[in-house]
Amino acid sequence: MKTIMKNLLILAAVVVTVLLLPRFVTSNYWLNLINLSISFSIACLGLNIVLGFAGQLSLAQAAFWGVGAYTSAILTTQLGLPVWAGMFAAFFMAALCGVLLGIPTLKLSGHYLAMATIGFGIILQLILVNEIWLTKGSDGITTIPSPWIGSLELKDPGAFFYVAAVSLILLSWGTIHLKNSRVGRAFMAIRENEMAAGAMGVDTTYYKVMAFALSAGYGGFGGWMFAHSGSHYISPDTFSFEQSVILLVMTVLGGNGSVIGSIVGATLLTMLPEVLRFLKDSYMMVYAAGIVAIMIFMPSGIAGLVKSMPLTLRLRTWWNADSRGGRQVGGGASPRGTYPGKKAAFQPEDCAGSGEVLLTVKGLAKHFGGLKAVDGVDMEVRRGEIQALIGPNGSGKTTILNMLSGLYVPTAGEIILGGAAIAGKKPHAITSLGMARTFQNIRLFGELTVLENVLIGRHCHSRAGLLASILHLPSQKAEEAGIRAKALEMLEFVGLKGKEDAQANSLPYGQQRLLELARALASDPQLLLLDEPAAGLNAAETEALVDLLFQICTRGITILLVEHDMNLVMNVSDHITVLNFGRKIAEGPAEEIEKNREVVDAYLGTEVGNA
Amino acid sequence: MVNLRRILSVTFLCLMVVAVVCSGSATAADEIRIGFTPPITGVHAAGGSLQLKAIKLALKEINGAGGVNGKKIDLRVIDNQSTNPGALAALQKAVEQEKVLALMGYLYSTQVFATADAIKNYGIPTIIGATNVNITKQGNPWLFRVRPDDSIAAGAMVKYIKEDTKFTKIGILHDSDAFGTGGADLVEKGAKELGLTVVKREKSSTGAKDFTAELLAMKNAGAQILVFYGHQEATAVLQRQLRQLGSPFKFLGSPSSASKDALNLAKEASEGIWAVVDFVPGQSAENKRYAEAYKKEYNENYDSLAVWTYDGLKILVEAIKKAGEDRGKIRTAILAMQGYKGVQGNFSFTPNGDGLSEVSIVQIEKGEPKLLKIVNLGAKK
Amino acid sequence: MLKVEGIETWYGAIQALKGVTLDVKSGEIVALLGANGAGKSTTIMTITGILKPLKGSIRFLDQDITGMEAEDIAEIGIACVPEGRRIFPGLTVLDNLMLGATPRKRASRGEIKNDLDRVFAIFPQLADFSGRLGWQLSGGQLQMLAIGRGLMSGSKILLLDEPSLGLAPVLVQEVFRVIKEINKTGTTILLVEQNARMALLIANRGFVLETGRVMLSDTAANLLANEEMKAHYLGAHTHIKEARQRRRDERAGA
Amino acid sequence: MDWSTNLQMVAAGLAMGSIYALVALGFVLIFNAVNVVNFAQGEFAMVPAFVAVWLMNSLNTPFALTCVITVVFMGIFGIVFQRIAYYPLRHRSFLPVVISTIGVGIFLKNGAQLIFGAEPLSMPRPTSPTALNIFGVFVDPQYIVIILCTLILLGFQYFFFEKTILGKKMLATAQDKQMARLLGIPVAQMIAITFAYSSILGAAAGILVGPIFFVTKDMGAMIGLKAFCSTIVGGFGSIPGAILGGIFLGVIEVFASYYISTAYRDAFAFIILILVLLLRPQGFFGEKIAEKA
Repeated sequence: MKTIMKNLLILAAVVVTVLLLPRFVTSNYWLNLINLSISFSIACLGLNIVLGFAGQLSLAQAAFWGVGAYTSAILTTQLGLPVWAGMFAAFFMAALCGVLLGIPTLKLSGHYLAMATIGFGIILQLILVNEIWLTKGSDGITTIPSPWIGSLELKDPGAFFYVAAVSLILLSWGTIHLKNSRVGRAFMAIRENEMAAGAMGVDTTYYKVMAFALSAGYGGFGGWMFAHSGSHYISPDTFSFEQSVILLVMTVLGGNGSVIGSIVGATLLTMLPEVLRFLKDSYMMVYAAGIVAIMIFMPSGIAGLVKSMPLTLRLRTWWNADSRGGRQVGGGASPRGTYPGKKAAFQPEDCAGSGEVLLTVKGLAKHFGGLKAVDGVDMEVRRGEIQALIGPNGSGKTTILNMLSGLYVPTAGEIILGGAAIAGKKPHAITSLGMARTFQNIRLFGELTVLENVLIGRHCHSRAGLLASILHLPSQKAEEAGIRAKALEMLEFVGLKGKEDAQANSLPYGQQRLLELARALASDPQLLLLDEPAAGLNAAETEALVDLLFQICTRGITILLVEHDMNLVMNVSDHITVLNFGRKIAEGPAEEIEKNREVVDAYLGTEVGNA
Repeated sequence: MVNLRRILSVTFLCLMVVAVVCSGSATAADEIRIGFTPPITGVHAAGGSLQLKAIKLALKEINGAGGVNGKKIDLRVIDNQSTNPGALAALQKAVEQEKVLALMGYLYSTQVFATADAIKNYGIPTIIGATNVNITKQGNPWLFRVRPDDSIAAGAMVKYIKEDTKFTKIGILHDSDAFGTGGADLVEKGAKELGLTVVKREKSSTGAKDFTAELLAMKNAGAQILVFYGHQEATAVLQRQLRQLGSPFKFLGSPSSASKDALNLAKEASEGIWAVVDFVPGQSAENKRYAEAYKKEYNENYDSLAVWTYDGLKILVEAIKKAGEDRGKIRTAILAMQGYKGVQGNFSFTPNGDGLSEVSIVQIEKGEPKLLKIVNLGAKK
Repeated sequence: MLKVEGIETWYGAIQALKGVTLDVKSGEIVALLGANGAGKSTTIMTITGILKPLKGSIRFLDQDITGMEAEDIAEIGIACVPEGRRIFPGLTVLDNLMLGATPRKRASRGEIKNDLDRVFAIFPQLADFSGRLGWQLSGGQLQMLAIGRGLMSGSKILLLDEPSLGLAPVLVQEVFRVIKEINKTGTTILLVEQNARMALLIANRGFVLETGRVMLSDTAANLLANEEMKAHYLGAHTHIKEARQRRRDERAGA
Repeated sequence: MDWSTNLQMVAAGLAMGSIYALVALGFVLIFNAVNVVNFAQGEFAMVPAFVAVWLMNSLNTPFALTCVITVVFMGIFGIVFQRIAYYPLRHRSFLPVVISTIGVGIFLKNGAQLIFGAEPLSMPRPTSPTALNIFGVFVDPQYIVIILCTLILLGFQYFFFEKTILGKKMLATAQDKQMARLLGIPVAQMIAITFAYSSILGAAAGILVGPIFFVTKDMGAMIGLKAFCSTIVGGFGSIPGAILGGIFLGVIEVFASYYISTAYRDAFAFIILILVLLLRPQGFFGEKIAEKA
C-alpha cells in the first residue's frame, strides 16, 4: 500500500513540476536551454546504456545524435512527412547506424573501440558536409517544422518543453527498468567480464550490438528533438567529435551507469557555460579544469556523491527495506522448503550413474601456432558421475575445458553433449545446451551484487526481450520473480544466504568460489565444469567443498573437475583422466590411477603416499 | 523506484537554480543597449577577438562624442561559443535577459541560418557580416548585411579573369564549409555564364594542412588559374605549397587571402598573388582615418575581416539617431541609407538589406595588397 | 631479524589485521598459516610496504621500517614473491630476472652475473627459456621464474606468498625442495601457505592467523602434532573419506 | 600513370606521415609506460610550438636557445601534467584517465588562446622556404629535417627500451606497477620520466611542425587523432610500428585524396584504421597476447 502511495506521490510531483515549469520560467532563453539539455540528456541516457551498462567506450554519440536530427529533418522538409513520423524514423535510422557500427567493431574494446567510434563520427560528419544532394551540405537545413498536436503547433519553446519533458520521463523510466532486467544484467555482465558472460549463456555479440543500437537510437531521438526545437536549423558542424566528447563528459560526470546521473550531468554542463559567462575568456578553461577535478575527486560522478550523503543514504535504506517487502509479496515464491539434499526434487536414480554417456570427446586437438596444447584426446563422461581431469601444469587441462565450454574453437575433433555436437559453438549456445563452468582465476561480475551474479546465471532460462524489459510488462515481472526465487535458492544451497546485496568482489576468496559455483548452478546444467575449485582453500574449506560437490551430484548434475589437490581428487572422483603434454596417458578409477607408474612419475611424485 | 525518487529531487533542484538565475536586468534610462554576439571561445575565436577590437573602437568613438541623442551606448558582449546552439542562446540572452534594442550579429553564415528564425520572431534589427547569398533572400526583414555578399565577390573574380586576363581554364578549390562551398558554386556558375571552362573543382576539409593532391590535380587538369574560396590558415598553407611546387598556375583568392592574418602567415609566399577584397586599405579618406585610429588604439594594423563590426555599429547608431529607440523605425532608417561613407566603402542598402555592392581586385606586393581594379556589380542586382 | 609487532591494517573501512605480532630469526623458515581471509597476504603486503599499517611497528635488522615506501623496503633487503607470481608478461625471462636485481645498486656486473648463474643452477629450465616472454610460460615455469627473480635481489629475507598454488603435486614437491635448498644457502624465508602440512614439514616455526590475529605460534613439529591444527588446517581426511563412503552406500542402496 | 605526380605525392605523404609518426612515438611511450592513451598528445605538440614562437618572436631568442628552453620547459610540463591528470587516477580504470586527459587537452587549448591570443602565429623557419628540387620532385627542406629527426628519435627510443635497464624498468612499471615497487623500482619516478620524455617528444614535434603549419590552438587536434590511428595501424606499443603506421597513413591519405576524393581526405585514415582493426587487430607489428581463461 505504502509503495503505491509513494509512486502516486512521485507521479503527482513530476506532473506538477512539468506543468508548472513554463509558468515560472517564461524566458525563451532559459526554456530553450532546458529543451537543449533535455535533448542532450536523452543522448546521454543512450551513451549510458553502451558505456555505463555494457562498458563499451563510444565516442560517436554526437554522430548518432546527428543521424537522428538529419533523418527527421530531411524527411519532414523534403518529403513533407509529419514530425511525429520523423521521430520514429530518427530513432530507427540511428539504431540502424548503431548496428552498422556495432557489427564491425565487436571484436574491439577499450582504446581500439574508442578510436573506431571517433573514426565513425568523423566519416559521418564528412558525409553530412559533402553529400549536398541529400543533406544540403554545410549550408544546413533551415526552417525545420515543429511538431503539431491536432491544430496546435508546438513552436514556442514553452510548448515544446512538454514534448521534451514527457519523452525524457518515459525514456528514463524505461532505462531504469532496463537496468534491473534480464537484458540490462546481460549488458552489465559483458561490462564486468565478457568471457564469463559468454560462459553464463549471454550471447555477447548479440547484446553488444543491441547496446550499440539502443544507445544510437536514444541518440537519434535526442537529435530529433534538437532538430525540431530551438533554431529549427541543423548543420554538420554541430555534430562533431568535440560534441561527442562533451556528451561523454556529461555522462561520466553525472555518474557512469546511473540514469539520473546522465540527466543531471547533461543539464549541468549545458547550463554551466551559460552561468559561467561572467568568467568571459576563461570559462572554457574553468570548465575543462572542472572535468579533471571531477575525475579525480568524484570517481563515481555526481550520482556517487549523492549516494554517499548520509541523509540520502538513510532515505535509501528506508525505501529499499520497504520496497523489497513489496517485491517479495509480488514474487510469491519463498526460497524456504526447497533446501537441496536427499529430499530434493531429484531422485537418487539420477545420481546412481546409469552408465549413460553424457559427454563424448573424440580426437580433440588444439594447436596454438606450432604448440600442440591438446593433441588428440578421447574421453567420456557418464551421467551422474564425478570425473576428474588431472595432469602436470601445461598439460592441456584448462585448454580442454575452454574447448568444451566454447571459449576456444578446437583445431580438430568432436565434442558431443547429450547427443548434440557442440565443438566450435559459441559459449552461450553451449551453456543453453546444459553445460556450465567455473574459472581457475575466479571470474565474477565484480561490481555487481552477489544476487545479480546469480541472476545472470539464469540468463539462458529466461526469455524477456528488450521491449518487455523496457516496458516492464507483466510477463517480464512474473519471469523476474521466478529468476529471483531460483537465484535465492542457489545462494542458500551454497551457503551464501544473507549476502545477496554484498558486492561480489568484496567477498573473501573462498566465498567468491562459492558464488561462482552458485552462478553456474543457476543455469541448471547437466554437466558442470570446475576448474581448480579447491585452489587456495585450506583443509577445512576443502572438506566443505567436498560435501557441496556430493550434494550437487545428488541433484543429478554431472561434474567434470580439474584439480591439483590429490586428496580431493582421489576421494571424490568416480573416474580420472590423466593428461601429459596434451595427450591422455591414463584413465580409470582412483585406485588404479594412484598406482599407475607413468602417472606417479609425471604428476603425483613420490610423496603422495605419505600425504 | 529508488531512482525515480532521485529524479524528483534533482528536477526540483534544477527548477530552483533556473528560477534564481532567470532574473533579467533592467536597462538604465540614460543608456541604449546594443548586443554583440561574437565567437569568443571555440574554433572561430581568432576572428572574434579581432571583431571585438574593431567594434570597441567604434564604441569608444561614439560614446566619446557624447553617444546618441544624449544617451551612451551600452554594448553587451555575449559569446556565441562558435556553435549554432551557442549563437541562438546568445541571441536569446541578448534579447530576453539583456534587453538590447538592436544586435550586432554574426560573421558566419551557419550561425545566421541558425538564428534567422528567432531574429524574425523577435523583430530585432540585426547587423551581420556573413556573406552567403541566400541569407538576404529568405524574406527576413530584420537582417542587414554590411559586407558585399559572395555573389559580388565571386562575380568580380570571374569578371576579372574574363576581362583582364587571357585565361580560359580555371580550377576551383574551396573549403567544404558553407562559406567555401557557396562561394565556389557562384564562381562556377559565373564562369560558365562568361564562357570560361572549369577544368577541375576540388574541396578540402576545414583545417587541412596539406594540399599537394589538390594542387597536382589542378596542374594535371591544365588549369591556368586557381580560384580559391576558403579561410586564412588554409590560404597561407596553400600559397606556400603552390610556390614550392613551382607555381604552375596563377592564384586568385577569396577575401581571406589578402587578410592581415593570411599575409602574416604566408609571408613571402603570398608575393604576387591576386585576391578579391571587400576594400583596399587606404582607398578612401574614411578608410585612412580608421587605419590611423586603429593603429593608435591597438598599436597594430587593423584586420579587414573585422571592419564590418565597426561599420555596422556606426550604421546602427546612425539609424538610431534618426529613428529613435523604435525597432521598426530603425529598420526603415537603415534601408533608407544611400551613399553612407563607411570604412569598407559606400553603403547603399537594397530592400533585401544588402549594404555593399562593390569589391576590389588586388595583387600582393611586398606583403601589402595593391589595388588592381574596383568592380561594382551593384547595377546588376 | 624481522620483527612485526601489533600491526593493524585497514582496507578502507574493513580492518584486515587486528594486531599481528610475529618474528623471524636469521636463517629460519617460518610458515604463516591460516584460512582464507585470515590476513596472511595482508601481513606480507604490510611488511613489504605496499599497504601501510595504521598501528604497530615493523623492524628489520634493528631498523624501523614501519610506513616506509615499498621501493625503499625492497632496497634494504626484503624480497617478496607475491601471490600469483606477477611475472612481467611482456618481458623476457632474462629481463625479468635482471629486474630482480634492481635493489642492488652497488653490485658490479660480475656479482650480478654470479647470482644469475646461481639461479640458473637452481632452475636449469630457466636458462633454456631465457629468451621467452613471460606470458608464454606455464604455471610451473612462472613459479620458478618468480622465485628466481626474488633471489636475484640478493636479499637476506625472502617472503613467499602461496608458492604452491595451482601447481601439480610433483611440482609442489619440487618447489618445497627448492625452498629448503635456498634456505640452506643462507636466505631466511617467511612462507605463506595453504598447504599447511607441506609447509610445516620444511619450516622451523609456524604462526597461525585467524581473522586478523595470531591465534597460535609454536615450533613446526609441535604444530604438526597439535590436534586443533589437524582438524582445521592439516586435513585429517577422515571427513572426506566418510563422505565418500556415505555416497557409495547411498548408491548401493539405490 | 604520371610518374612525376606520383613521386611528388609520395614525397608529400612521407612528409605528413613522418609528422604523424613523430607524435605517435609519444603515444607509444606513454602507453608502454602506464597503459594509458594520452588524448592530450596533440596538445603536447601545440604547447611547445606556442612557447617557441613566443620566445622567438617576442624575446628574439636565437633558434638553438629556443629549442633548449622549450625542451626544458616541456620536460617540466610533462611532470606537472602527469601529477595532475594521471597520477591521482593511476589506480583506476582507463576510462577516467582518458577523460581526464581529454579535459586537460581542452584546458590547454583554451589556456593557449588566453595567453597567446587567438590569431594563428607563424614560426620563423630554421630552413629555407624554397623547395628543393630532387629529380623533379619538389620537397620542402623542413620536411627532410622532420624525417631525419624522427629517424634519430626512433633509433634512440628503440635502443632505450631494448638495451637499457632503465628502459626495462619503465616497461616493467607499465606491466605491473605493484610488482615493480616490490622489486624496488621507483614507480612514481619512472612515470614522471615517461611523461617528461613524452612531452619532450611533443616539443620536438611542435618546433619542427610549427614553421609549416602555423601555430594555432587547434594545430594538435587532427594530428593527434591521426597519430593515434598510426599507432593502432602499426600495432599498439610497437615503436617501429608507430613509425611505419604513420608513414603508411600519410602516403595513403595523399594518394586516396588524389585518386578518390579530396573532400573525404580525413576519412581515409579512419577507414584504414577500421579495416586494420578487423583484419589484423594487433596491427602490423603488434604482438597478440592471449588472454588465459
